[in-house]
Amino acid sequence: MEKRKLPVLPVAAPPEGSRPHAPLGEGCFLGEEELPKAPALKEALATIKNWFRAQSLWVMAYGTGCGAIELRPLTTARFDMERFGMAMRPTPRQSNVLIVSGYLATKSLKRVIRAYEQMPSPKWIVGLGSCTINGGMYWDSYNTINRLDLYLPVDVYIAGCMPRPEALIEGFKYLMERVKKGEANGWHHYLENLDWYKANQKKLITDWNLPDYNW
Amino acid sequence: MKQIVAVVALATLAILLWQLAPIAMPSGLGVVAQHYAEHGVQDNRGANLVTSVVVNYRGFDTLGEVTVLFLSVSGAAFVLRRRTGLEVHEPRRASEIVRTGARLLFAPIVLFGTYIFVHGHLTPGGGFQGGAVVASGVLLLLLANKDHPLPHGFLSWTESLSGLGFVAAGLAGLWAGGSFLANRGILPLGTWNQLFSAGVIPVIYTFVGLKVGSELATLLDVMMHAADEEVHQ
Amino acid sequence: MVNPILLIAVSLGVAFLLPVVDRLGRGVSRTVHLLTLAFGMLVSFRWLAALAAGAQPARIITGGWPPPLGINLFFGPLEAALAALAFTTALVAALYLAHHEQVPTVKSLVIQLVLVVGAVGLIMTRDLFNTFVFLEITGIGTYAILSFGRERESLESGFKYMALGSVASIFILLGVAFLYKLTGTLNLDDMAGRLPAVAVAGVGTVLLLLLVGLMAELKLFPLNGPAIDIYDGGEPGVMALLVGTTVNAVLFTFFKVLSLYRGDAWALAVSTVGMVTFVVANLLAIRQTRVRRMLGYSSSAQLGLLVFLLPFVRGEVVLMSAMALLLLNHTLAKAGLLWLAGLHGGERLEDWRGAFPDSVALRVSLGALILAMVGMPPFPGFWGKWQALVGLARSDAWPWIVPLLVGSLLELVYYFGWYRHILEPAGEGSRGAGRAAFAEVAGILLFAGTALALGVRMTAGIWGGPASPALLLGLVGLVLLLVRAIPVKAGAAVSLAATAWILVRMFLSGGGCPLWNVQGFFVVVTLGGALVISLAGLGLPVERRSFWGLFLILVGSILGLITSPSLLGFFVGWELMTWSSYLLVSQGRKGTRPGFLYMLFSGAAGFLILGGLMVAEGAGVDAIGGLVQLGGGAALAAWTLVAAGFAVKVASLGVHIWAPDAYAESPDLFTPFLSGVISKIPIFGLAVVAARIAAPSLHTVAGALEPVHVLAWVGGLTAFGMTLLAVFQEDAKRLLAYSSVGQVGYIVAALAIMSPLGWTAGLWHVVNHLLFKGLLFLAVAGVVYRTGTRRFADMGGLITRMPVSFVSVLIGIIALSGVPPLSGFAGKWLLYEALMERGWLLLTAALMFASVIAFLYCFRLIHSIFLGQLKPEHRELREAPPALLAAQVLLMAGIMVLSVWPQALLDPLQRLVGATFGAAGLELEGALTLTTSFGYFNAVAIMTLVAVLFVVLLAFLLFAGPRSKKIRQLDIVYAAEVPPPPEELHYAWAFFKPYERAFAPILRSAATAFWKGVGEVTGALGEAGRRIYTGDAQTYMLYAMLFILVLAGLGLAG
Amino acid sequence: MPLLPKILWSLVGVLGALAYGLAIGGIIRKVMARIQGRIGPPVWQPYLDLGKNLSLRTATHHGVMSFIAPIFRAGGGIGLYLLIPVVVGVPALENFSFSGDLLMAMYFMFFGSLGMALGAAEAGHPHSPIGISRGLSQMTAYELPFALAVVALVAQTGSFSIHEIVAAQQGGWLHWNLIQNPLAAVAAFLAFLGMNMYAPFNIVGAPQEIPVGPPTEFNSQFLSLLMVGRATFAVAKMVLYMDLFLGGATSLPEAFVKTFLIYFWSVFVGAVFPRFRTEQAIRFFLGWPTVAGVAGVLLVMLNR
Amino acid sequence: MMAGNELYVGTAIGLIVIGFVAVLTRRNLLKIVLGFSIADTGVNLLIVSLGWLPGRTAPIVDDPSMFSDRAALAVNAARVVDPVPQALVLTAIVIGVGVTALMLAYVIRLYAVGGTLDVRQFGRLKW
Repeated sequence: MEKRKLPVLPVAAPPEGSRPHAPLGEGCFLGEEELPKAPALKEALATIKNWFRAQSLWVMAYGTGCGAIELRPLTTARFDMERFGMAMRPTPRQSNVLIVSGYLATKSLKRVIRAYEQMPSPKWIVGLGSCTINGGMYWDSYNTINRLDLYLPVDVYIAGCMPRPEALIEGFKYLMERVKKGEANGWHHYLENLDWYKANQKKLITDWNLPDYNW
Repeated sequence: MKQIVAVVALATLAILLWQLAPIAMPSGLGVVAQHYAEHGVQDNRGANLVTSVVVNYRGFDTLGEVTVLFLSVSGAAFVLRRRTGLEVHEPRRASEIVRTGARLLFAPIVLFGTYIFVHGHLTPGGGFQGGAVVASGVLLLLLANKDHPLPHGFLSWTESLSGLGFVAAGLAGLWAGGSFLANRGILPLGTWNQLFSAGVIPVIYTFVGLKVGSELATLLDVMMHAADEEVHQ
Repeated sequence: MVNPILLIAVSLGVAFLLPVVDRLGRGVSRTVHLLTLAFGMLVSFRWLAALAAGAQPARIITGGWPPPLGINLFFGPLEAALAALAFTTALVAALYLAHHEQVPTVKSLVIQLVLVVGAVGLIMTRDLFNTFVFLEITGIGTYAILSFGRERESLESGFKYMALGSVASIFILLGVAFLYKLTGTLNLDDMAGRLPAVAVAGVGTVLLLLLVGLMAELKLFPLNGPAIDIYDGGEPGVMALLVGTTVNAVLFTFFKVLSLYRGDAWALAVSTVGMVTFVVANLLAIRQTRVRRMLGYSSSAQLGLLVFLLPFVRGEVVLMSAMALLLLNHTLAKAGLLWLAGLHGGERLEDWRGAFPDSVALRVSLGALILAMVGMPPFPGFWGKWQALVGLARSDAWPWIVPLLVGSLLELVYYFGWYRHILEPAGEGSRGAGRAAFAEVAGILLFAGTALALGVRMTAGIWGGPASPALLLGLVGLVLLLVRAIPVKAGAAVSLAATAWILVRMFLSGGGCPLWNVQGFFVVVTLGGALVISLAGLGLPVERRSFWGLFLILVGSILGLITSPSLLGFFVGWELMTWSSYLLVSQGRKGTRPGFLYMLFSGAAGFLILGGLMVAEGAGVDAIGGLVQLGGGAALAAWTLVAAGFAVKVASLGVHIWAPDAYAESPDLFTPFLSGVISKIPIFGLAVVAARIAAPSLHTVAGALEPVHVLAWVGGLTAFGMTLLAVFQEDAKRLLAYSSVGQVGYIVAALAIMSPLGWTAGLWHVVNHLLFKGLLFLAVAGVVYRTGTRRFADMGGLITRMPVSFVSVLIGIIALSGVPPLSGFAGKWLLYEALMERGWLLLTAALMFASVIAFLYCFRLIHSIFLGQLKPEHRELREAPPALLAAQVLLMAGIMVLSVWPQALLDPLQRLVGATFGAAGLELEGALTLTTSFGYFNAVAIMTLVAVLFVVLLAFLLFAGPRSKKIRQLDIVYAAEVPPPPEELHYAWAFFKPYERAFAPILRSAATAFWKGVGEVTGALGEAGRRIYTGDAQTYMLYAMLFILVLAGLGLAG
Repeated sequence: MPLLPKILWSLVGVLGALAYGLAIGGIIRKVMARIQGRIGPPVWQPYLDLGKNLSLRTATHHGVMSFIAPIFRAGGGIGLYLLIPVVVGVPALENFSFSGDLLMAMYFMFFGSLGMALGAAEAGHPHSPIGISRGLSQMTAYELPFALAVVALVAQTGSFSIHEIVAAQQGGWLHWNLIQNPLAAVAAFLAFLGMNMYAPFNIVGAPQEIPVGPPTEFNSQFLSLLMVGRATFAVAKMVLYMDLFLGGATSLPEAFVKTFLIYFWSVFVGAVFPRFRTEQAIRFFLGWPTVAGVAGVLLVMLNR
Repeated sequence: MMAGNELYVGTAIGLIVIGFVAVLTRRNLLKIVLGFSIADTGVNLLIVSLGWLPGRTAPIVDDPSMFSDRAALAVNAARVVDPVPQALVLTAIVIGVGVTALMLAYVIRLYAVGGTLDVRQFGRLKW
């Protein structure tokens, strides 16, 4: 199979003056604040770790939109994502990949944020379908978001409406590669610009009722 | 239903009791009675064997008997100590003749009663019978006039002292004769068939007579005035 | 010495004088009255003392003529005692009645005095007609004094009483007259001599007339209607007077007259009527709601019991003493209770809720008198009943024991049904003594005190004098109970000091380790348990002031039970333990109903055991050591009864329904003791009493079915059933309660193996269960104390607030579940090895199954309380009081020692078991590995293995992977949703619902339904039965007629 | 055998058991995938998962008991393994079986479950206690036939010692308890299905209802340790069954073969059955397996 | 022909039963009291008749000659009826009077509190 580069939108630039998020709220644990430093041993270790991470991507079994229908075939005999070491996990605590499958209602956004924040780092978001990129066919809907990366850091977008499972596998393979290289650092970006993300999220979610302990 | 059961049961009881008739048939004197009959006169110098039995041989019974009477009179007075709830029916006032007659008859009746209990050891009769006769005099008075003044203090003293006298006589027997109510060793037994004979028997019978008389009189008084408002003590 | 005739003469003289004396003033006449009674009391007591010292009885003649010419009197020990009792009662009653007269009159004094004279005369006279006269005196005195109280009721009941009395006197008079005719004499002894020679048809009818007359005077069933009515309608103080004077005198008269009745038929008739009265009156009383009427039924029953015994008395000295004690007991207790009833004034049972909150002395007296009434030790009634039973057991009359015990059980039902209300905490509407004058309560205190003092003396005689620790503890407890000034915490300190002192003294005194024999072992268990409870008591407050006093009495009674070598001593301790623990259970907030059930089943257990002991007594065995001599059917019967009793007391499956509530509702401080120690006492009984019977002979007796095997299955099924039920409880203490019963089931099964290894397992589990269940109950007590709830659903997440308690529970459940490496495993291991050795394979599997089910509730206990979600209202909760924690630490230390070094306990157990069986069954190989014929186990190695694994894996967790971080309580995965509040999130209600569904077919509580049915049927019988007392005077008299006809029809006439 | 070498050998044994256990897990996934017509993950996937979980950058826990749970779970598995002689007669592979007999092993099985239950419950996630409730319920249920089978075997052999039980089965496959007491074996092997918690008895994890059940809140090294525990526990159970019913092993290859067969019994059943509900599972174990167990015990009793 | 005192005994039993019938079936309290009195009388009659001996006289020694010596007394003894039942009956009568008096007192008060003489109205205390 020929490898194709999938178009990837750049992540939204953080606003001016934003800084790595200072001490997070006591109850919330989003991840470590620093990436490994240069020393060779740690580098080697990081390589090994990334290798492990890439080979065992556990996907959060959470479908937000119609795109979730395309996730199902991945577990079937025809596509079988398990051969890549991927598996569905029902709990964010044990998942590494969050797939935002298609349109995302503002109502769902809250849940997605919460699920994302409960995942252990490193964690990756795959935006599935055009809806996550620009709103897709719901671009002018009053209650769906248009750009996912305003609210959560997306590592890989898979375009299409809907992308077929083959495309998904392609996207995952791409993600694996990036993970192996240590390039997929969306989670880190999220931490560093937490204030900005939070501001964006709160702008959209007017009935912000997530309790304090969330952060 | 209950009544039928009761009658049937009582009929059966009658049959049961009738079975005892053969026992009741005359069969001569028992051992104790034989002794009384043979030795009674000698033992007590009393002509009336029944009196000997009542006052001496079975004197303790008699003390109990007096006590029963005393108790029932006290008891009646006690039960009747409350006077609420009864309507007073003022009886028709008896005629002058009746009242006067009653007053006139009272003394002979008491006298007769006294005779009976004083001669209890000689003739039929005794303390109880005499006392009852005395009380019937009182009854006559009260029937004639419900509010006839009775000497309550006198009755009470008589009642108490005669009872005490009985007990004292018994104790005298204990002291002098060796056993309670013993007849010997206190007063001389005297001669048979005389008034002052038979030791303390006439004394005791006199006490009994007085006591019974006053008790019954009190009883009549108490019952007569069960509905009165004033409180007797 | 004063001539006893003066008792009558002087009193009578004074009675005649009183109306005159009264003219000097009521005070004077009262004084004279009291002085006379005091004189009589003094004289009779002096006579009693002299007679007891060996003086000759007085034979008094009257009129100067010897019998049969004159009336003679007799004044022996019995007469003196009865006279003393009569005068004492009358004296105290006079003091009491003086305060309750509505229309004061001197007649009341006169009647009271004559009543005593009549009673004393009745007691002393030996002449039949004189007896009749005195009967009439007491009768008329009774009728008169009955009008004392509220007018309408007293008159109604008094009239009925009088009507029946008149019928009775007609019968008696007829009988007396015919008897005179037949024998020619009226002297009782003379007549008794002559009567056999009279061979005339109709003698039987004559005797029957007299007998029925006397029975009607005594008011035996079915003629007891009026007697019960007068309790209801009469003034209680008057009834007390009657109980002490007339009733006793008439009973004694009956006794004297019975000398005329020769032949078994009469004896059978009298005994039957008496026993029927006892059982029926007790049965009919159980649905009674009015206190005084209930006391009436009780009196009737007691009288029936005494009448029942009368025909036997002539044969057995021990029965004479039994009679005397029972009569004394009944007089003291019933009179005292009646005075209390009068003082209190509560008509219905509910009115007695928290009675006498203002007077410790009266409350204690009330309790003591009720206990005396139902024949609990140490009160004289107990000794009386015991002796009566022994007397019966040793004669041919042993079948009578069954109805006697049944009746006694019924008696327990209604008395404790009443006591239950009294034990309720005082609240609105609780009536106190108010401003009762001392004269009013003097009698109550005197009678209760007398009963208590006599009881303590007798107990001391059984338990080896006042210096024995058992009695000492009991007396200290009594002092704590009575002295209001002692603060509650001081009680705990006293208890702590006393138990510690005895424990230390035991270990320091010579003769080796006390654990080396069964008695010593259980004493150490008891005292250890008491010590821990006392320590915890320094921290955990108790609600009732009387807690520590009762607790010490309880501990003392257990010590007495254990150390006593005789069957009697054992049973004394047993019953003492029963009631003192009952009172403690009832102290819980809602403890009175469960306490009632507890008492009923304990009472039934007690009577079963009593029955068993009586089988032994019947065979002439009165020491525990002698039980081995029993053989044949006696051994089987004794063993079955005793074992059944113990099985009831450990709440075996089927009779377990009392246990959960009793455990759950008893005071939190007491529950550990109930579970840890008291439930072990039946085990002691099995090990010491039952095993002695079982050991030599059972196999030969029972053939194929070994009775112990049955017992083992009972234990096993209990373990299984209770464990299963524990799983579904929603209340922490109830869960532990079921668990506790189940665990004792294991012990029963272990002991029933009757092998050295089985006993080692059982006794090991005794200690272990004490440790872990004490720990669990104490920890839960702390939690309940802090949170104020026992419901699982209301707790949760307390691990952060009460970490020490959490550790306690953790250690406790691991030890309970038998998971290595803690001490529970050693117990399970020993048990299974023993069972396999014995070859009871299916039982082994069943117990294994049961022990696994235990995990369910263990987990539920710790999860629902300590894990899961913390409730907002518990955020500020504090850890349990330090003293409570100290007690827990002590127990934890015990568990750890046993876990690491089981030999510490197994060593003494080896000696103990070895001494019993002559073999050990367990090898302590190389002092490290325990070996049996089936397997081996090395506690040290296991402990080391677990410890090493723990350290290594913890290190792995800490150092491999990233540094972990604790997250907030509600920050959980909740389908990406905001979780609901902790109340909804905490999964604790109906925790094992699927399990419940799976087991539904066998969970339907047949036991509860069955016992409820038994209760209802009994109640319905009582309810229906008492309809025969229509309240109609004529019906009552009709009964008398029918009664005589029935007896005649039964062949007594002729 | 001296203690120190024994400890070293045991260490090797534990690591070996871990490797074997993980590999078996991988094989099962592969097999299941093949049955479903998929390619499936590589056989070494469990190793990768373990490595991945140790490579995460964050780890969260809910308190002390979150540590206790994995420790008990892994400790239970490793401990159980250490208490069972793998190859009887080879001291190096007899582990610490001198410190306790079959009873010890039976009760040590609960060690892990109980610890797991405790730790999982602390997180406060409702799925954890629900899963535990189901797991414990099922555990008690399969324990009955298992206990009956054990009792039968022990009575037959006359000892609780696993060594003795193995020794009694030597001399050819006809001496295996599988043949000697088939009824007990039936009971035990049916119980084994529950023990392994594959379908139809996978009610604890029950993905559709209570996603993963008890370990919902566990991640990173905590989850790793749970995986270690599961792997070693599985091996220990297989070895135990081998010792009890298949005559133990005289060499490691024999042990591999026998344990593999034992394990695949439950895998094959699991591959073709849907899941029971909790009460159905319980009733199942209290039904025919129990009857078989009782019959097995009665058989022994009759033979004596 | 009657050999003894069947008449007395029969009458006595009759009186007793009549008394009892009144006691058991009449509702009026006064009649019940009356019934007791009748029964008492029957009993007393029975007692006296028990002491009766055909052809003998009252036990009173009224002949001086009788007292002269012991032998005469023995003769006298054969002449009198049994004195004991007479003594007993005396006591029994008095006791009967006492009981009757008390009963009447009760009836007075019962009437006062209940306003009726019907015995069935005084059965409130039962069961």
